[in-house]
Amino acid sequence: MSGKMNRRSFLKVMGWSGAGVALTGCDMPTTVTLEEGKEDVVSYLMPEEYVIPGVGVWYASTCTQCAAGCGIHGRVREGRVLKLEGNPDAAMNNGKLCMMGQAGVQGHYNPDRINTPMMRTGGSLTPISWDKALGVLEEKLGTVNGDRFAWFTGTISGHQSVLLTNHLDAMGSTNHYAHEVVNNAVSRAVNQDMLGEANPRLRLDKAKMIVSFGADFMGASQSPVQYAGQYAKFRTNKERGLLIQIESKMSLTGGSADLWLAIKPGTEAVLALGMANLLLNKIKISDAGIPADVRTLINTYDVTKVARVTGVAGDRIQRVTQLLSERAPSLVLAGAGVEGQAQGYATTAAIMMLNHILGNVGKTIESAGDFPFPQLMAKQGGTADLVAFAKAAKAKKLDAVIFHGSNPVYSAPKSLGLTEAMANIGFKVAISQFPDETTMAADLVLPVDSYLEDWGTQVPADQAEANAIHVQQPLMEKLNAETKGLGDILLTLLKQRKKDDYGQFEDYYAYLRNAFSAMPTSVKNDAKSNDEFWNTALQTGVIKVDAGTKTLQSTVVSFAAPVEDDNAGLTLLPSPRLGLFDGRHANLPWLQEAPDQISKVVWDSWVEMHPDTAAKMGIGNLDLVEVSSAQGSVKLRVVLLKGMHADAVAIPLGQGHEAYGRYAKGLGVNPLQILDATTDGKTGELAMYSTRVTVKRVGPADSLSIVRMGTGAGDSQVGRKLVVTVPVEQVRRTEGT
Amino acid sequence: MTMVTEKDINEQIAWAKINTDVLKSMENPRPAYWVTLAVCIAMVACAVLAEYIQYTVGMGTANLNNPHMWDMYIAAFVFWIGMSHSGTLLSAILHLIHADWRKPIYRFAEAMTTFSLLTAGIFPMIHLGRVWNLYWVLPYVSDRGIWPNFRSPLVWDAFAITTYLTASMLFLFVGMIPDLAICRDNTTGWRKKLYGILALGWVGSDRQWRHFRKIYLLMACFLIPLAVSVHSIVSADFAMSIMPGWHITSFPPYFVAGALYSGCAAIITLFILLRYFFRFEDYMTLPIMEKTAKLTFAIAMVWTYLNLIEFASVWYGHDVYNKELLIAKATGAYAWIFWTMLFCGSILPFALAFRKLRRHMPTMFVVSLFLNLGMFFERWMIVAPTLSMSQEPHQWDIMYGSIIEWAIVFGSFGWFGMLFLIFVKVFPSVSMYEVKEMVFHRKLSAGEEDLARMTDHAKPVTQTTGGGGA
Amino acid sequence: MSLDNILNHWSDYRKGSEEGGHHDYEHRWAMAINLDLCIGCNACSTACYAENNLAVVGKEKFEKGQAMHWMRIERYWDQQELEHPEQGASFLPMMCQQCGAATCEPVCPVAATYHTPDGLNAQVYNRCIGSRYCSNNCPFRVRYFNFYSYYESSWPEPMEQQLNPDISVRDKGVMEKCTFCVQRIRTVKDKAFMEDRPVQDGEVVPACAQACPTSAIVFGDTMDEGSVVSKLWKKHQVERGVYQKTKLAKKDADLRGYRIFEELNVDPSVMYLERVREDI
Amino acid sequence: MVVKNRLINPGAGFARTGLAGMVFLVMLLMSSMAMAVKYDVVPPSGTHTGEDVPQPIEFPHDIHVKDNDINCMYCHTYARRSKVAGIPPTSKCMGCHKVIATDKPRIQQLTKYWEDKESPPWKKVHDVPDFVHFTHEKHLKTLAFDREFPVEDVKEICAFCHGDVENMTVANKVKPLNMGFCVNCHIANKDLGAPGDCWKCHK
Repeated sequence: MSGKMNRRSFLKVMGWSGAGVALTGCDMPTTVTLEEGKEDVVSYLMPEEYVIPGVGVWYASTCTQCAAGCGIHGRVREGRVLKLEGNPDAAMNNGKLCMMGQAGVQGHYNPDRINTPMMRTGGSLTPISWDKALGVLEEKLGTVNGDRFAWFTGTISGHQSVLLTNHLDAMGSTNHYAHEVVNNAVSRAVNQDMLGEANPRLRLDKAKMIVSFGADFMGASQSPVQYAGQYAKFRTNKERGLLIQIESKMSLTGGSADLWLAIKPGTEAVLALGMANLLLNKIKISDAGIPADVRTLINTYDVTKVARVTGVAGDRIQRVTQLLSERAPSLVLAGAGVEGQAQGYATTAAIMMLNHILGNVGKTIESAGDFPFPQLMAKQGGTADLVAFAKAAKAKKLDAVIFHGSNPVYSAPKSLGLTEAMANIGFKVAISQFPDETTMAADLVLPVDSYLEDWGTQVPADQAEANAIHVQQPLMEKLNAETKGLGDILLTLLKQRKKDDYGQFEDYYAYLRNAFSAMPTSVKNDAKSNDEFWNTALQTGVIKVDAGTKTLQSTVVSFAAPVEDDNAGLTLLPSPRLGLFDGRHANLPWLQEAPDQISKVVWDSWVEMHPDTAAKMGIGNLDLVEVSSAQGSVKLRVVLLKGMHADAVAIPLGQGHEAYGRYAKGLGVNPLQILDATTDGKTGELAMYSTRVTVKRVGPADSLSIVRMGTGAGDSQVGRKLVVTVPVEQVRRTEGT
Repeated sequence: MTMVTEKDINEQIAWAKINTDVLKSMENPRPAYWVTLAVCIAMVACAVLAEYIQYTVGMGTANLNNPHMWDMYIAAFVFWIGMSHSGTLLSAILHLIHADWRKPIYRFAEAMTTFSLLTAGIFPMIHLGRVWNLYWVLPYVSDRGIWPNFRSPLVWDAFAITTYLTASMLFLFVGMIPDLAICRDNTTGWRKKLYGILALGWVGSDRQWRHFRKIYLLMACFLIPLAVSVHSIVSADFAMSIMPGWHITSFPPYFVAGALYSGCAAIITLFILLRYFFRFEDYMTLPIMEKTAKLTFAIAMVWTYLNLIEFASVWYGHDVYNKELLIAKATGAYAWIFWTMLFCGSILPFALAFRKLRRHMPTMFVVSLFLNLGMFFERWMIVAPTLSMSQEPHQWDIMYGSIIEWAIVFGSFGWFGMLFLIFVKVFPSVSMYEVKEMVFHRKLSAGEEDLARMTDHAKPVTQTTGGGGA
Repeated sequence: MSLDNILNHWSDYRKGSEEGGHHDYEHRWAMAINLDLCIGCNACSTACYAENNLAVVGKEKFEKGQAMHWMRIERYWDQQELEHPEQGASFLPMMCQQCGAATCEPVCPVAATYHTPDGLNAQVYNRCIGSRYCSNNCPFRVRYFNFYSYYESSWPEPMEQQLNPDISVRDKGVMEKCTFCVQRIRTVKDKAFMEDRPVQDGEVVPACAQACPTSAIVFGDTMDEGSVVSKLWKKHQVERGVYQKTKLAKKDADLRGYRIFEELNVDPSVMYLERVREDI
Repeated sequence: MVVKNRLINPGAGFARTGLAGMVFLVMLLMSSMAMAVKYDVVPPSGTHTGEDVPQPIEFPHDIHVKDNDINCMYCHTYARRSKVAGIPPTSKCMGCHKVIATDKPRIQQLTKYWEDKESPPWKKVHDVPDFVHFTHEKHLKTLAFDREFPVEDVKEICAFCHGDVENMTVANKVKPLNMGFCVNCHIANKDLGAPGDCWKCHK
């Protein structure tokens, strides 16, 4: 184990504080005068050869800021991780990293991290020792009945997921609730039914045209960096790709569209059927593989009707459909706004059917192959599990629950009654880094390492062409000795149940070493020894895995006809944003200070409306309004944006925290709270985009109350040549096609 | 137009009375003086508090921000520099062209020059991010071998202002020497000592007078180009940039005209105040006021003309940003300031064209205040709107100062007032020897050559108190 | 900027000013930003915060316009007459353009900002006295002033451990701006110096270019003819130097490369490529 | 022609002061010629009286350098590879002192630190403000390696800024290490490529 000693010994020292940043650069004259002997220099005990004070060393690891699981490189100097970058060896993000990934260091160094185990005594959480915490855990979990025990997590994959499953087995339970607010659960269900694979590989880079029904693939999506990279290729292909975005609220991706079409929320299925109608009946594409009932349904949607229902002009529909038929291969995508409808499954199926008709399956939608380690694959979250969990808790079916990596108390709509139902759970454990809402409601809080301090593996659900297991390694010594890694906690829990099986592993590191050694030689490539394989895996951060090739077979499933809904109310779109995401990053100041990409608001919540809609209601820009649904209301400021359908209002997710540290607490509102508890009949997912709301003006505009970047000139270039837009024909002429 | 020529001063006034009156002013002014002084000191106290907050917390407390890196501090700086020009105008320019009506009022105008420069000089410090390094703008020999950037107009400013301040202080002092000797001769105790030192042994011998005249004339000649250059250099702070609304060729004359204008307006204000405080009705007479007002009116018209030139050259020029800014100034968020400035600067001075109004002190007082308000707005309109609407529209913004900024700018008026009021109390604010000279010359030209009576001041005035019932 | 220096090199200065600079350059670092690929996602901006010790100012100070984002993404709505912005938003990453004939340089009273032999617009924090004239004279308005001391508020313990030791933390009263990640340039140059070789193209990657998910930002040395950035500039017929009639008249006016505010003659080092849209 | 160091006046260097007087000039020429054999570097000038800095272990530089002739870079091994010279890792000390002089109290002190897996809290002696980014490796390369200066004499180069450490026990700051000290040396050694660009050191 000498390798381990050495590997860790460099982390033991905090390094060369003299070269650190203690003083500010420029300051009052007094601090510039230096005195000898006032600063400490801490020498290394026994450094690795590559550790040189004053020189940064890059280590590979894996990002866990969202479920995408991009590979990262962390720059470490004097024992501190300073900067994260994408890992060029990770094919999915190809050396790039999004803003959330960049801000990972702020989660790690966050001043609001929980640094000690806590237990609820007399109504409040009080610090206790780890020994005591683990004792309580063993005692409580020892008495709980297996089927009344549950894990509640976000998306989880890799060896932690294996340990978690094993723990559930050991407890005799099957209750693993995986919850993600930003998810593609409905699409996964549709893909499973239509293609036989929940996560087929999307190839935006191979498409000549993309029609996206509200799919914010470069924004808050399943793998934003991967798709942004593909988008770059899509745009720079010999024939520049054409992006058409059809949605009710302009997303980050919509901002880059060649044509952005506003659609009445909830009518995307009608448009998809209308386009199918045009493709089959006018352009005469073969209708092979389409069930008869769907074919009949399609025939009822002619352009005039579709245009009336959706609010998208008929000629636009015809033109877009025409282009789709001309530019093969294309790609049609469905996003959260589509999936989150009351008829989410049917709508998504109708849209994905277009890929079938256009023959995109196998060209721009490929099989991801068979991942050889199914036990490591991601257990992807959705909102169905949240609904199920709330139901179980209400029915008092749960006695002990361990929470990790998800914040259901914050993200469950009030209508689910989860906050009250939490009281029915006798013993709630939160394995948590921050004092978020769920953690504050727990009975036992176990402080967990940040992902920059912890070991682990991640298997991204949306894999790039080369499948890989991403390895996560500590980039520095723990900031606080009192935190433990998730794997270590899981292992301890397992040891409590199955001492015989897991007693051999001193810690999670040992477990991982063992698991890596046990991997088949096929993934070890040319590694001569297990140590070499391990070292290579740590150095590159990825273990390439051959998943083989498979051909996708596309079948169109029958789906329900869209409900004709003439309700003229406003639909609330709780839109996630790249940055705060579903609210988990609200405690990272860089992301709070980074303006929303479209509205440019910082540090706040706001409601987006189309100016025409607002004008009808006598609402002006930045007025204070009350947005009410059947479930409650929130008060916030209006930002008028033309990138909205007139029948939609959007409140971005992420704010409205009642806990979660100094940067998140008390800012803005949480739109999730006022959502209806409607679910999609087929998948059970929450229909998050189907809540009807009313908007009432309650106060005048006040410039101080909402902060936006650079709106002085009314978002106009005022005749300057700042961003110049040129038609694609001109570029074809000068730069070739 | 036929008009009865009114005398600038009663030439029958006795030399001895001149001494008595002026020396009396240094003893017991009206209570209004003390009230004004107290108000001024209070304003300074507020400003000091505000500056303390700004210094410890940071420049951000003045609501300065990315587009508006400069705001009212620089406007006030330009304003006070401008104010300083009138003293030079009255004492040096009018001296050279032998306009002897200047004689009773040039002393306080010169004092105004010095103190407004002292006020102006504070602003670069107040507005500097790291004021403790201010001396870096001066070229001094250092181990580090680094020098200021001689291409920067701010460095020119540093040179110009320090030179002008030194020169105008010297001019003020030199011009006061004969009067200081009178003070020395008529006071006792520590004041006698003070004046004695300052009078530099003046006894009024021929030789002394001869040298005095020469040096005074030379300094006047030296000061005039200096004054013109100072404000031209201040205008270079703006004109040397490439910002719309700043990069304007006509800025130097425009600034100089504006400077003389605001200076004259301020002279009217202080004229009226001193006349009231010190009961100087015999010296600061209505005809002199009229002449000052006429001068002010003329300069106002020059300023108006230069304004029009600027507008026209922008309007017919090729700089789209400049033109856009001009339109925005007239119609945008700052329109009310723009039009107030034009009203105060160009329309209101027509009040000075009426004899009746010129002779009505309360009216003149109010008008002069508004003229100065207009000139302050003018400076602000030069500084801020350009920054609000420069080339880059993303950073456009509207600027209104913070309470800290306001307190400091108001405080600068208090600071100036305080220094000025203390000066006029401690030193003779009317030049005794020049007034005597004026009376003598007037008489001479009137043909009354009763020199014997004129020079009858054998008995020095030892008793400087009493009189006036105060 | 010593007096002797000025006297000895006066003719160089004069001649140099006409050419937009006064140096015999070792490098001329430059960027090319493809606006067609910029999706406005803020990755570059956040990477800049992480790399350059930028202070987080908080809501109130952001509202006052005192934010410190060296790299900001400007978002414009063109087509304002339409009911919906049918061609999406116009994103513009804006940072210091490292002008060859920078207007900020001549106005600094203490020469805290000057041109380096790398073709960069240096800002020497410890020389800066905070007159803020440079920012006033910057047409791009990309200079940010430390209106407050952010050390305590922006990096509460243990966040200060994240600070990059290669670059000074600025205290109140000092101007700062994008440096093209000079610490990275220096590290690479030092490495090349230690290995007795020239700097290779692609070795220096500023944080923003590194992070950009769509690789919209290309960075390199325009004096290195073989560099990607040189080739891009050449391809789009954007030339160094200030306005001259022949330069403004590109051979092919339809080429996408342009520099912002070219008419101001400041010779920016950032070339943008126009955004492309297909009319449907 | 590449003119480096534009910002620093090339004429204000060490050599020009020699013009002050013939005698001085001759002396200077002689001394610089004497140096030219070995150096062709103009060492920086200036002195400073440093405070005594008490260290956790009173490390005797003199014994190591003078008596045992150990090269500076043997212990301060990072100097040629990094911007900081570095305090030697404790393992390096122990490499010798596991066997050498183990009976001395200072060594026993050191051994205790080593056994406790702690590093001695050394105090920094030669410090520059944090906005100054000094680089050891480049100075060593230029002043020593590139000129094929005998590595065994490298302490003479180190002495430019660190003084006569050879004769000190605990190191003392004997050079001012202020900007003038740096700048004047850079001016004097312009021909060696000493840069005059502010951004080399301040950023």
